[in-house]
Amino acid sequence: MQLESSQEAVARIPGISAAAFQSVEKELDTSPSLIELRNLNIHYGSFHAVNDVNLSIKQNSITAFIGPSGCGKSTVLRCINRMNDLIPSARVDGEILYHGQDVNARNVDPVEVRRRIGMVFQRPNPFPKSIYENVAWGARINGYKGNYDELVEASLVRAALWDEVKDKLKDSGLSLSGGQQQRLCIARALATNPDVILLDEPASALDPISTLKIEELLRELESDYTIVIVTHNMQQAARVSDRTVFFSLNENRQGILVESGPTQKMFTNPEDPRTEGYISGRFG
Amino acid sequence: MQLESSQEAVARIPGISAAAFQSVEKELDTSPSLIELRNLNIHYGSFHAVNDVNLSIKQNSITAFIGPSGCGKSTVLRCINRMNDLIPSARVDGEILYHGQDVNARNVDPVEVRRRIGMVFQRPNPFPKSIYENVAWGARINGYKGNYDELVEASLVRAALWDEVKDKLKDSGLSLSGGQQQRLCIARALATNPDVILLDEPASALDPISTLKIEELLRELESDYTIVIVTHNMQQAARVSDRTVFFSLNENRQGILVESGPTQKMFTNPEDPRTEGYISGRFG
Amino acid sequence: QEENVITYEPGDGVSDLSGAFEADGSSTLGPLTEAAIEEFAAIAPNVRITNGISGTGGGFERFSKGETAISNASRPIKDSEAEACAAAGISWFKFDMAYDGITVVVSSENDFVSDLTVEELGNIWAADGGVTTWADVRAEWPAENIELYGPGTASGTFDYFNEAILGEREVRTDYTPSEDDNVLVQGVAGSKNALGYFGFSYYEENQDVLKAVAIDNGEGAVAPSIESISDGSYAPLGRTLYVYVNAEELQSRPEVAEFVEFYAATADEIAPSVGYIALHAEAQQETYDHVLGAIDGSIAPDSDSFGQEDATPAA
Amino acid sequence: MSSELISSASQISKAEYQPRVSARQTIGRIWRWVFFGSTALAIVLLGMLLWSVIGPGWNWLSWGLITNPPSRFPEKAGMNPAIWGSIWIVLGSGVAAFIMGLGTAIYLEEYAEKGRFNDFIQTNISNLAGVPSIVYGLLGLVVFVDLMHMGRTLIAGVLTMALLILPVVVISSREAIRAVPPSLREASYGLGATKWQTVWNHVLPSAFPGILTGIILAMSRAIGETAPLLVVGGASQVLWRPDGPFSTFMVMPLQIYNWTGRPHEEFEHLAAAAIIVLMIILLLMNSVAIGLRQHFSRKARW
Amino acid sequence: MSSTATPLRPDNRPPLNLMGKRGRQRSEEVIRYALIACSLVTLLTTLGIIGILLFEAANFFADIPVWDFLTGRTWTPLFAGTQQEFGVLPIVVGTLMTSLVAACIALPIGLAAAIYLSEFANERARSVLKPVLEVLAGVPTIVYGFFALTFITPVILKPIFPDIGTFNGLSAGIAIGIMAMPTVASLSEDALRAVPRSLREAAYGLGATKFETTARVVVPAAVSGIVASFILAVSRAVGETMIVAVAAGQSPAGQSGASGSMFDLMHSMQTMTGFIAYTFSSDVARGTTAFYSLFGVALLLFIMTFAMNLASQWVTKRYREEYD
Ligand SMILES: Nc1ncnc2c1ncn2[C@@H]1O[C@H](COP(=O)(O)OP(=O)(O)OP(=O)(O)O)[C@@H](O)[C@H]1O
Ligand SMILES: Nc1ncnc2c1ncn2[C@@H]1O[C@H](COP(=O)(O)OP(=O)(O)OP(=O)(O)O)[C@@H](O)[C@H]1O
Ligand SMILES: [Mg+2]
Ligand SMILES: [Mg+2]
Repeated sequence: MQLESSQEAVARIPGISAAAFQSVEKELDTSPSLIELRNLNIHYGSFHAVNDVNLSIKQNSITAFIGPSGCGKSTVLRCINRMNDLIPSARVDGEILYHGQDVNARNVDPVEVRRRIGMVFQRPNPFPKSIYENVAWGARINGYKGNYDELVEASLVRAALWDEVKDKLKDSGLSLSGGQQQRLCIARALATNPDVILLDEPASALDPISTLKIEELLRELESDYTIVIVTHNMQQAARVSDRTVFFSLNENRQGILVESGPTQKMFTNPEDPRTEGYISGRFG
Repeated sequence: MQLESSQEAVARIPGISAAAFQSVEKELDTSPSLIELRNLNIHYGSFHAVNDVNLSIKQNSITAFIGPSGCGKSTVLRCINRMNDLIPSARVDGEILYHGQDVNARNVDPVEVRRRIGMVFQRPNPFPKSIYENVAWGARINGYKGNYDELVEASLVRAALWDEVKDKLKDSGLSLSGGQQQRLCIARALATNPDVILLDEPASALDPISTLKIEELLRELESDYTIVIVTHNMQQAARVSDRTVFFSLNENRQGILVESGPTQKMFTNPEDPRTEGYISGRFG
Repeated sequence: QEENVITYEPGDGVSDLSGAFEADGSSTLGPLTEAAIEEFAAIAPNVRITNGISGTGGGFERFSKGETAISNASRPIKDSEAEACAAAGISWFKFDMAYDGITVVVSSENDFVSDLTVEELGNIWAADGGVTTWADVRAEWPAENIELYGPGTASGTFDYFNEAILGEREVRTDYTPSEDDNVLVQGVAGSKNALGYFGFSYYEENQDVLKAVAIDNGEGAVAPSIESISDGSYAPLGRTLYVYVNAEELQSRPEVAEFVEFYAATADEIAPSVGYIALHAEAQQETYDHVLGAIDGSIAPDSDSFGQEDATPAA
Repeated sequence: MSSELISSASQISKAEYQPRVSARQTIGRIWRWVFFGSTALAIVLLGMLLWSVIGPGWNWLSWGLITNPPSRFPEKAGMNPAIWGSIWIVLGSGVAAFIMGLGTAIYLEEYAEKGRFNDFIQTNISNLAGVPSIVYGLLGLVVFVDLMHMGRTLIAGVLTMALLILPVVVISSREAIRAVPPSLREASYGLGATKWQTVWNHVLPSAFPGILTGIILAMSRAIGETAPLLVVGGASQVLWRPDGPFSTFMVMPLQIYNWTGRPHEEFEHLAAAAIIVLMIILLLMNSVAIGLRQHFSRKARW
Repeated sequence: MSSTATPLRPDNRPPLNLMGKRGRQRSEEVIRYALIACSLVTLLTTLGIIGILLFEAANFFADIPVWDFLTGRTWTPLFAGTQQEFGVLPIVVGTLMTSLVAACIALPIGLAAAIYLSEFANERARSVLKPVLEVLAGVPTIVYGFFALTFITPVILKPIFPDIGTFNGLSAGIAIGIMAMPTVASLSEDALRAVPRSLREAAYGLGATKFETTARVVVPAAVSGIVASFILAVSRAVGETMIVAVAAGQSPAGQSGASGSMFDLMHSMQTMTGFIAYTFSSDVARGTTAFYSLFGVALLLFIMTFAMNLASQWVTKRYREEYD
C-alpha cells in the first residue's frame, strides 16, 4: 500500500484512516464494465428525479453510491434491475446496458434481468412466511437443486443472522427486529445466487458488529459477484468499495451524478468541490 | 472540558474525538429522573425477549440506547409508551414509571401516555396522505389551535426536510425517498409537541448532513424535552447523548441491560468489559 | 259427491314406459298437474315429467316452440299464441281438468258485508263505478274507504274476473295487486275495510281470518262452496282450468298419452287434495272421452277449429 | 440558516395545544357504543329474521324433508331433488365463478395496464353487480338454453348462476389483492420471480382471506337466488335428483317459493323448515371456506 | 464458514440470455391469456345483456315513444285499452326510494359492524359473528319479503306510522337493507383488517385515540374496499326482486288506493325489478307491447346503474389512499 503520499488528504476525512481503503491496487479502470448507464433520465410523473446520469460499473467490484438523501440513489439503483417498472408513475429514459444489452429493450425479459441482478431494498420487506421459507423461496423459484437446509443455513450464516434465528426458523419473518429483518433480506438475496447484487443501505439498521460482518461478506463475494451498494456511511463506502459514485442535487432539485471514480481517489482527492464538500467538509 | 485525563481511553474508539462529547459538565445524576423502568420483562409469546431491565431516564436529557441488533432496544422503547399493547403476543411485566406513575396501571389512559411520550418508529411509516396532512394530522387530533401552515413549515424545517418538499406538500408521503420518509416521521412527531420523544434509529437512512441537522435539532430540543434515541452509530451516541444505555444478549439470547451511565463515562471508561468490547474492541 | 265414473287401471306396459317430457305454464294450475305427476310417478317410475311455472304466457311460448308437451293455462289460449303454434306446426288439444271458484273475500273482522250483487261488485271494481267508501256501495254501510286487493294485472285470474264482473267496463287501477295469493290473504285479513278476490282454496284454508262474500247473480246470493262451484250455481265466478297438450306428442309418445289419460281419469281425486274442485261426473266423462279420442286420433286437434268457434267442450 | 431555523421553530408553543384527551376518549367511547350497537342491532334484526323462520319451521324438520321427493301432502313432502340441485348449482357456479372471478381480478390488478380500459372494465363489473337477477335469467335463457342448445338443464343453471355471482367474486378479490402491500411484490420480483410466481406465492396467500369472503358471499347468494333459475330452470316440481349436467333440476329456494305459494298453511311451515335446512347446508358448504379464511387471516398480518 | 457456504458458489450459472427461457415465458404467456380470457367473460356478459335488452326493447320502443316512456307519470302497462299507459317514472322512483332506504340501513350499520368486528371485537367474537352474518346473506330473499310483510310492517312500523299500508316501500326498503348489510359488514371488515399495523402504530404513536385512529387513518386507508362493498350492496339493493315483489306490493306508488304521491313510502310501491320479474312469469301473452315493456324497463335500469357506477368510480378515484 502506497498511501503515504495522500496522507494529508486522508487526514481531512475524520474517521477514515488510510488503512481503511481496500483493494486500491486493483487496476479497476481496465477491468471490463458490466453495467453501463447512458443518459439516464428518470421521471416520477412530471417530477424529474434523475437527470442525465452516465456511469459504468465494473465487473467483480464493489461500487458505492453516496449522496444526500433524496438525490436519486435508490431510483437509479432500482432501475438497473427494472424494479421501477412496478411504479406506474415512473418513466425511465436512456440506456441501461448489462453485458452490453439494454435491459429495457423490447425483447428482454425483466424476470431474467432480476434473476441476474438481485436486490436488497432500503426498507426491509420480508415475506409474511417463515424465516426458512423467506430464504428458501428465491432459490426454489430459481430452480435450486441442492440441499435446502444447507442453503438456508449458509445464507443466514453469511448474513450474520444464523445464530440469532437458528432456533426459530419456523417463526414468521415479520417477527424479527428491524436489523434482523434487514439481514434476512440480505440472506434471501444471496440464496438466489445472482450475478450482480444491488444493496440499498443494507446496514442502516445494523449494529457495528453485524455491519462489519456484512462488509466482510461483501468483500468475500466480490471475487464472484458485482456489487453495488448505497450507503450513507462514508466510512463504510471507504472501507468496502472499490469505486464510489457521488450523486447530488442540482439547483432544480434533480438528482445528478457529480463524480465517480476509484474510492481512494474520491475520498482523498476528489475532482469536484461538491464531492469534497460532501465527503469531508460537513461530515464530522 | 477536562477530558485530557481520559485521552487514552478516547483514543481507543476510532472516530470519536474527545471534543465530540457534549454536555459533560451537566450534573446528570442529580437531575430528576422522569422515566423509571423497574424489573422490566417482556415476552413475545413464549420467547423471553427482554430480561429484567432496570433503568432511569433523566428529565431534559438525551439518552441513547445502544446494543447489538435484536437485543431488545426497540422492544424496551416501545413499551415506554405502551406501543406493545398493539402486538397481541407481547406481554410486559414490571413497572414503567413516568412522573412516578405506572403507565401500565389500570386507570392510566394509554392515549394520554402516548400523547406525552411521542415516538418515531424504526421503519418509517408515513400515512397514505399528503405530506402536509402527515405533519398536521397529529397536531390536529391534539387540538392545536395555532396556524397550521406555520406549524407544518416549522416542523419540516426542524426535521431538515422543508427545502426538499416545500414544493410538493400535496404529494403523498409515500412518494418520498427512504430518508425523506424518515424525516417526515420526525417532523410529524415534533408537530404533536410531546414531553418525551422516543426515536428508534431516526437517522439510519440519512446522509451525514441530514444526520447532523437532526442531531443539532435534538440538542436544541433537549432543554424542553426528554429524548430517548436508539442508535447503532456510536459516534452519534457519543455526539448527541448525555447518558448511554448499553443492551446486550445473555447466554439465552435474552435482551439484558448491561450498563448505563453518562455517555462520556460509558465511552471512555466503561465498567463492564462487554461494554468496552462492544464500543471499542470490535468497531472500526 | 257423485260416484266416480271412471276407474283408471294401469295397463301392462305402464311401469315399463320411459321417457322424459315437460309441462309448464300457469302457477294457478301448477299444483294440479304436479299432483298428477306425483301420482303417475308411482305407477310409471321411469317416466320423468317436470312441471314448470313460467306463467300462462311463458308456458304458451315454450309450448309453441315445442319444448313442452303440456301447457297449464288459467285462461284460454290467445290468438297470438295460437298463431305462434300454428306457425311452428304445432297442433294441440285442450282438456278441462278442474274447476276453481274465484272467491270474493273480506276480513273476518268485517261485520257488515255478507253478500254483494254482481252490479255492486262491478261498481266497486270499475274505474267509473264511483265507489270510494263502503257507504257508496250500500248506504247503510260505514263511510270508510274500501281497500281493494286482487291478483296482479298480468294474471289470468284478473282477466277472468274483469270479464265476468265488469264486462266492457274498465277496471280501476288503484287497487293493490299481488301475484302471491297468500300475500293477498294477508292484505285482506289485515284490514277491516279491505276486499279482495282469489282462488277458492286460499279462502278455504284461511276461513279463520277471512269471510267469503256470497254473490248474487240475479238469482239470490250464492256463497262459494264445493257444491255451488261444481254444479255451476256459483256464477259468474266459477271457472274451468285447462291443460293444452301437444297433439303430435300425445299421439306419438305412449308415455305422454298414458300420462294424459291418467290425468283425465284421476283429476277428480287429485283436485280436492290441492284445493281445486273436481269436475262433475258428466264433464269428467266428456274430458276422458276427449282424451281417448285425441290419443287414437279419432278427434281432430282443437287447434284446427280454433278461431272458427269456441272450441271448448261445454263445461 | 440556523437562526431562521430557530425562529420558525419557536412558533411551536405548547400553549397552543389543547389535547383534551379525556373528552376525546369519551367521544371514542360513545362511538364504540355506536359501533357495538350497530353490530348488536344487526345481530338482533337477523336474529328476529331467523326466529320468524325457525319458530314455525322447527317442528316440521324431519328426515323426510331431506330424503323425500316433493309431494302435495305436506307430511310426505320432501325436497331431496331440490337439495341436490342446489348443491350442484352452488358448487358448480361457485367453482366456475371462483376461477373466472379470481382470474379476472388477478388480470385487472396485476397484469392489465392501469388506464381507461381498466377503468371501463371496473365500471362494467360493478354495473353487472347491479343487474337484476332476472335479467341474468334472460341472458342464460337466450345464450345457454337456446343458442347453445343446452336446454333447461343443470349446466345452463350453473353457468347462469356463475355469471350472476361473478361480480361479487371479482370485486371482493380485487380489493383483497389491492390491499396487499406493494413492498411484498417488490420483494418477490427482486428475487427474480415471474409475475405468476409472485401472484401465486405471495399476493394470493395474503389476499386469500378477502377472496374467500367474496366466495362465501357469492355462494350465499347463489343458494338463495330464485328468479334466474325460475327463468332458466323453470321447474316447480322435479321428482328426481339430477343425474348429470343435462338433467332437469330443482333448487331449494324454488321449492320454498313453490311451497309458500300454496294455500295450505302446513306448506308454509314446511317452507320454514326448508329454509332452516337451506341455511344448515349453506353453513356446511361455507364452513370449508370459513375455516380456510380463519387459517389464512391468522397467518398473514403485516 | 466457507464450508457451509458451498451452496452459494456461483460455479454453474447458466449462460447469459436476457431474453429469458422460452418455456417459462411461454407458460407465463399462457397464464396471461387465460387470465385475459377470464376477464373477457364479464365483458361478454355485458355485451350479451345489452344485446338482448336492446333487441327486445326495440320492439317496445317501436310502439311507445322513448320520451313518453321516460316522462310519463302513470305506469299501467298491463291494463287493457285506454287504461294502458307507459310512463315509467313511478317505478323508477320506487326503485330509487326503496334502494335509498336500503342504503340508509345497510351502509351505516354494515360499516359500523365492520368497524366493530375489525377494530374492537376480540378474535373469538369476530370468528363467530362474521360467518353468522354471512349465512344470513344466503337466506332466500323471498323470506326477507315475508319478514317485511309479516313482521317489519305490523310489528315495527305500524306503531310508529299508524296509517301505513300492508304493502309499503318502507318495509321493503328496510328488508333489503337488512339483506344487503352482511355484504357491507363482511367485505369492509376485510378491507379494514388489511390495513397494515404500522399505520395504526403511527397514529397511536402521535397520541390518537382508538376511535381517531380508526376513523381517520384506518377507514381512509381502507376506503377502496369499503366503497367496493358499498357498490355491491347498493347494486344488490337496486337489483333486488323478490323482497319488493312481496313486501312493496305491485302497484306503483301513487296509483294504489290510499296514496297520492310517487314518493309515498307508506303505501304500495312497485319497483322496476318487481315489474320485470312479475311480468316475465305472468300470464301475459308474449309478443304484446305489455310484455315487451319489461325489456324497456330493464334497459333503463341497466343505463341507470351504469351511470351510478360511473359516478361512484369517479368519486372513489379521488379519495383512494394507497398505502405502503
Ligand atoms: N413481534 C414480534 N414477535 C416475536 N418476536 C419479536 C417481535 N418483535 C421482535 N421480536 C424479537 O425480539 C427480539 C428483540 O427485538 P427488538 O426489535 O427489540 O430488537 P432491537 O434491539 O430493536 O434490534 P434492531 O437493532 O435490529 O432493531 C428479537 O430477537 C426479535 O426477533
Ligand atoms: N414513488 C415515487 N413517486 C414520486 N416521487 C418519488 C417516488 N420515489 C421517490 N421519489 C422522489 O424522487 C427523489 C429521489 O428519490 P430516491 O428514493 O431515489 O432518493 P434516495 O437518494 O434513495 O434518498 P434516500 O437516501 O433518502 O433513500 C426524491 O425527491 C423523492 O421524493
Ligand atoms: Mg433511498
Ligand atoms: Mg429495533
